[in-house]
Amino acid sequence: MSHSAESHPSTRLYVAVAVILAALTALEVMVFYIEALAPVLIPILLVMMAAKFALVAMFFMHLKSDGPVLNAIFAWGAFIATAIVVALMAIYGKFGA
Amino acid sequence: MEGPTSTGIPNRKLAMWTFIGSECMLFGTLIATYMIYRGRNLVPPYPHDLLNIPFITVTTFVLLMSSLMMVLALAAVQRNDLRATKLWLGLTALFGLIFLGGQYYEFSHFVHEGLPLSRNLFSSTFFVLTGTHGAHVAGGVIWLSTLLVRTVQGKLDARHAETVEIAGLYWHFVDIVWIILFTLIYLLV
Amino acid sequence: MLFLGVLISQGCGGEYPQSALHPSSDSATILDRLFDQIFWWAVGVFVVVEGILVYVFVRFRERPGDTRPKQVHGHLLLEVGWTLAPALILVAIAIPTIRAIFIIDRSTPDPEALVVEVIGKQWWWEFRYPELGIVTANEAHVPLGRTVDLRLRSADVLHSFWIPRLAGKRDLVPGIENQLWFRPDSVGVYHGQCAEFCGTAHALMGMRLIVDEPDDFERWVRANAAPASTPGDAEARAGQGVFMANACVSCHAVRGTQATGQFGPDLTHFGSRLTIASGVLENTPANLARWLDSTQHVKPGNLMPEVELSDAQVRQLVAYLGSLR
Amino acid sequence: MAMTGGYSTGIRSWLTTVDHKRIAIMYFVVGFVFLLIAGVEGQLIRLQLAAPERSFLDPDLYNQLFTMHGTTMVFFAGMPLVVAFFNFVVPLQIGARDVAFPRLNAFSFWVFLFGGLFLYSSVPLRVMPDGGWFAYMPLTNPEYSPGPGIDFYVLALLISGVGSIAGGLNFLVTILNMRAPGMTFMRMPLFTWMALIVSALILLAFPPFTVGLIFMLFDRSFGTHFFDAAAGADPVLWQHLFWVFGHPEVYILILPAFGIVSDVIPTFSRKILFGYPVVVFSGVLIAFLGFGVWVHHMFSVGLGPVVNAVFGGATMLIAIPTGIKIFNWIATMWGGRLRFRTAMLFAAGLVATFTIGGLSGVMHSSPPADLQQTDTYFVVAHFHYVLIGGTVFGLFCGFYYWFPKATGRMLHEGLGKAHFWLSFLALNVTFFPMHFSGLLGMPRRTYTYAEGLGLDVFNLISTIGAFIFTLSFVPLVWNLWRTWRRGEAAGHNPWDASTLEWTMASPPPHYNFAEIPVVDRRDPLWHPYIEPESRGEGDEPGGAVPRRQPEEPPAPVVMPNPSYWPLVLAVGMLLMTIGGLGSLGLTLFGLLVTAVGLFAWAFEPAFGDEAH
Repeated sequence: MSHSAESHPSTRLYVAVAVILAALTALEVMVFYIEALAPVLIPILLVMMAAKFALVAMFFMHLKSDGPVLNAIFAWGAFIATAIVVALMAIYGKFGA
Repeated sequence: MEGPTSTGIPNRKLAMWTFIGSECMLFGTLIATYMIYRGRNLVPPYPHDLLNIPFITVTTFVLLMSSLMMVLALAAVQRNDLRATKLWLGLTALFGLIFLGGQYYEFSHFVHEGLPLSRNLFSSTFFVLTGTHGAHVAGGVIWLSTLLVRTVQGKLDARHAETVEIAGLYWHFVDIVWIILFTLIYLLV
Repeated sequence: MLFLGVLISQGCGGEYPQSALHPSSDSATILDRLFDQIFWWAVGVFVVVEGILVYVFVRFRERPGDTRPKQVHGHLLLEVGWTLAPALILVAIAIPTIRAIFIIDRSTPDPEALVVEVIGKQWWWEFRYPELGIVTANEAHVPLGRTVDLRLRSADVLHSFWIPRLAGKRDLVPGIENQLWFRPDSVGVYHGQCAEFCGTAHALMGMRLIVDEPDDFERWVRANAAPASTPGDAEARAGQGVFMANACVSCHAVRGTQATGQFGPDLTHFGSRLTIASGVLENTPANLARWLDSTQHVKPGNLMPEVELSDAQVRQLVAYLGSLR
Repeated sequence: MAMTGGYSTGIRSWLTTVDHKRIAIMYFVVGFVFLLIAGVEGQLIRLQLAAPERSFLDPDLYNQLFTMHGTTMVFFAGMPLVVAFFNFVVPLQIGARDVAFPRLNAFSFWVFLFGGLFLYSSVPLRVMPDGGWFAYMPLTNPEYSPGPGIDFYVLALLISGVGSIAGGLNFLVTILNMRAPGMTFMRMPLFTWMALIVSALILLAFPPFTVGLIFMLFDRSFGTHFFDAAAGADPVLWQHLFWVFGHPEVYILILPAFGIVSDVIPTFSRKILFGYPVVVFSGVLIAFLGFGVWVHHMFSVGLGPVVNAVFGGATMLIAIPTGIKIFNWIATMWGGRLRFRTAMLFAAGLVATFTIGGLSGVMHSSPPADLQQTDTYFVVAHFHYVLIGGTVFGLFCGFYYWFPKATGRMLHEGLGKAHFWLSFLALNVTFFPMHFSGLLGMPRRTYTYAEGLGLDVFNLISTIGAFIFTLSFVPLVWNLWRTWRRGEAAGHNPWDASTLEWTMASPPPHYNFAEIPVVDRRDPLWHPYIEPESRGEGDEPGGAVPRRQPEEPPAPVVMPNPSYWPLVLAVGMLLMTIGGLGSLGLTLFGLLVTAVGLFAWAFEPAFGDEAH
């Protein structure tokens, strides 16, 4: 492991993102085991999941700096996929009742 | 090779992103099926009998960290630091292998506990969903290994950073999918 | 073609016993009225669009000496116009549509409805009246003026219950109980058919729904709730013997005898039915003999095994089954 | 490969070709053959139904025929013909030398071809699939379909689906990335626009279908329970997965036809497209909404009033952008100088007949009304109006339009017009009566119908129409033969069209453009007409070729190398597919071949040396 790599600004950013990712994962598991949070478990976990998703996409996959075309392609794919998952789950009565 | 492109994005990189957009639908459908069939098992074992969350947390962590290794490999090859490139590429592939090992252990444990593929709805949806993800990880490991070999052979350097970047995009996407699966399958039981 | 359409909608329903355009129940009437509304909107749009098209084709065809026409990039007001016009027509269609959905697609509005269970099987229909203790096949009787509440299930693959003059389709899905209701408004024999592809004999999975005057229905209920009568004449008695001694009993039930098979249609009152093999043949002795002789020829693919029978045995069986009234 | 302007010939050059124009020709020929085969299947179906209670076909054979007819028409005739046009036209329209990934393009073709051949190998083996092109579970599970027939369906569609996704990826990247300098999105020809949209549709629609097929494969081969009600699953999930794909698939087939007529109508009206941005965005909107309407194929399933109302409403919305397109085509023709050459006849025929299919579509967007229409001949009428009056007419329109460009020869106009009028007549005679037979109570997928239902005369008329259809291919084939013998030369731009493909020789040289053109407007070849004040030195009406800036030297021509590896890779996948019928050894061997092909492909140089 070279020293120049450690001091490189982007390297520091990547490590910081990875630390946040690891912390979020630990937090997710902690939340899972805390009985008191059971009623709000689902929203908390989904928010943390989305945060991790966004961190990887924006920083590791450079979407933040890579321009609108790639963002659009990924966003459309992810959006339509999510919409269909949600629609199917709704049809099968997976939300509420 | 290829000239300037209309969007300024190299063809192969655009293709990888396009492929990733399409993969969203593939995993989306698998996830939808898993979610719809959750709780509809008629015969045991049930998910909460088997899912080992501490264990999966460890392999999840390994896969997350492999993503860090991957960006570090890209950063290294971009500044033509081939020694670091080899190190980070190798570690990424190794972490991927560890994750696969964990999955192999988990699968064989499930089968041993009486949950083969065709046992019930949980087994069918679980194995196909996580198995598809695992196959993607395995493909990634093979891809990264060829990049590593080519770096060792001296055939891959800063001029081929785009190749590493594209492999990295794939790898991170596979990681993102796992972020979702980890939450949906293991934590939202 | 409009002429043809008018011709059909004014023709007598008797010529089209399976027509969606000749409703004979409240439910089918709702669908038909809705269809009529949409149909006339569509005719209007058709006439306007095709009229303009023909005009354009004639008026603007190239003539000798024509120069290049004026180039037009677009016209905002026109675009807005032909976006709004269809949108308004769609709203006009959507309002009655949604009203009809929430009438048709719910479970029956009538707690006094006659409940009939329908079980789709490859390739026939079983009808059960849980409140009346009746089990029959391929033909159901219902009284005039009372809402019928169908509970639809499948024993094997997907089927779809469709008696066009009484109600729209509803699928029979394994693992799910679907509902369908209608209140018939005239006495008659209504033809229906499976509408979801279900394998080899899908085309021959027909049924009849018979709407009776309430008195006739009561008579039918009394007759059909009773166990099978013992045959009077000798040939029919011999036929009963043939029936009980052969594989028939392993699939068919005749209540009141030792025949209790469940796989095939209940035959307790077979003789009173109008058709054989779910609507394929009229129920006459000759047709019944033909059916017993070569079921696979009459209804290819059907699941009734060919049983070796002598001509005399067939005659006896025909007499027996005919006596089950 | 040296830049000679000519092609190398011989079988080998075709097996290894990566040239988009040659791949287009192969797609077209194979797709056309499948169209004829599926047409014969349709004709046989109509023969059986000519009169009530005929026994020309036995029920099992009939079920196999309508399954093969539908599956072939959609996947092995419609899609390859669409892709043939993508291949030939798109690179020429955007000013590119080839597609973004020429070898991937060849691979797409070979796996499609192998998928089709694999499906049809079930014919001599007498095990054709018989579950319909929709293959609803549980009829297609091993309990109710024990033979290998359904496996042929599943595996053939899996392998050809790989080719479709690869093709979608290729064309999306090609159109986004390979446009000539100055060709902005809002300067792209409409056909290219629709190709872009359709590529995105393919990429997003095929994965759910692939997943469904894999579930089905697992249920059939490994005893899983994805669609088994007895295990707590819901067989209706298959319908969801199928139609999440199946409805966008309809737009995959129709939007390219819309694109073709959006290029052809302006050409033969001598007027630029009316409302270009509106036509583009209505196409985008149709595609987008296409993902939110799949349940309208399932209104009779019993999903409840709310679901049916939502999806019925979404379906109605699609009528709006579709109507907008039709009105803009009419406005384009309005005030024009309509030249009714064969291509224009097909375009006009599309506008006229697609309108009918669109209107019957609105009728069953209303869920209660649909309960009387779904699964009847009314729906059969609807989608044949859409798919023949729309897709097939659009494809024939494109065929007559670009044939001179592809071959350098003009087709005979009289025979072309005979072809159009016969197929226009056939379409209406065959399918219009089906509206009536459907509403009068004739369900789909029935090999016979009873006397006395009042269906006889409508069915007889439909069968007569089918014969006219068969007849309509006579002038087409005659025309091809005649043109092959003595067709007159086409020249660069026989129709006086406005887009880049008409700037080059017919047929185009294998490198397409000796110099990549610079584009500075929509309809570049027409700009002297559109804005006379902008006419420059040397601009001839109809011959305005975009020029390179004189101070720049011409860029070198670099062409992709021919390669065997796409074929090898496809063969590997074919072996895996055949192995999927029950031979693990063959599957593994196929995997090995695939891996070898993949590695050899990755390490083979994709492009040749520079040539001038």
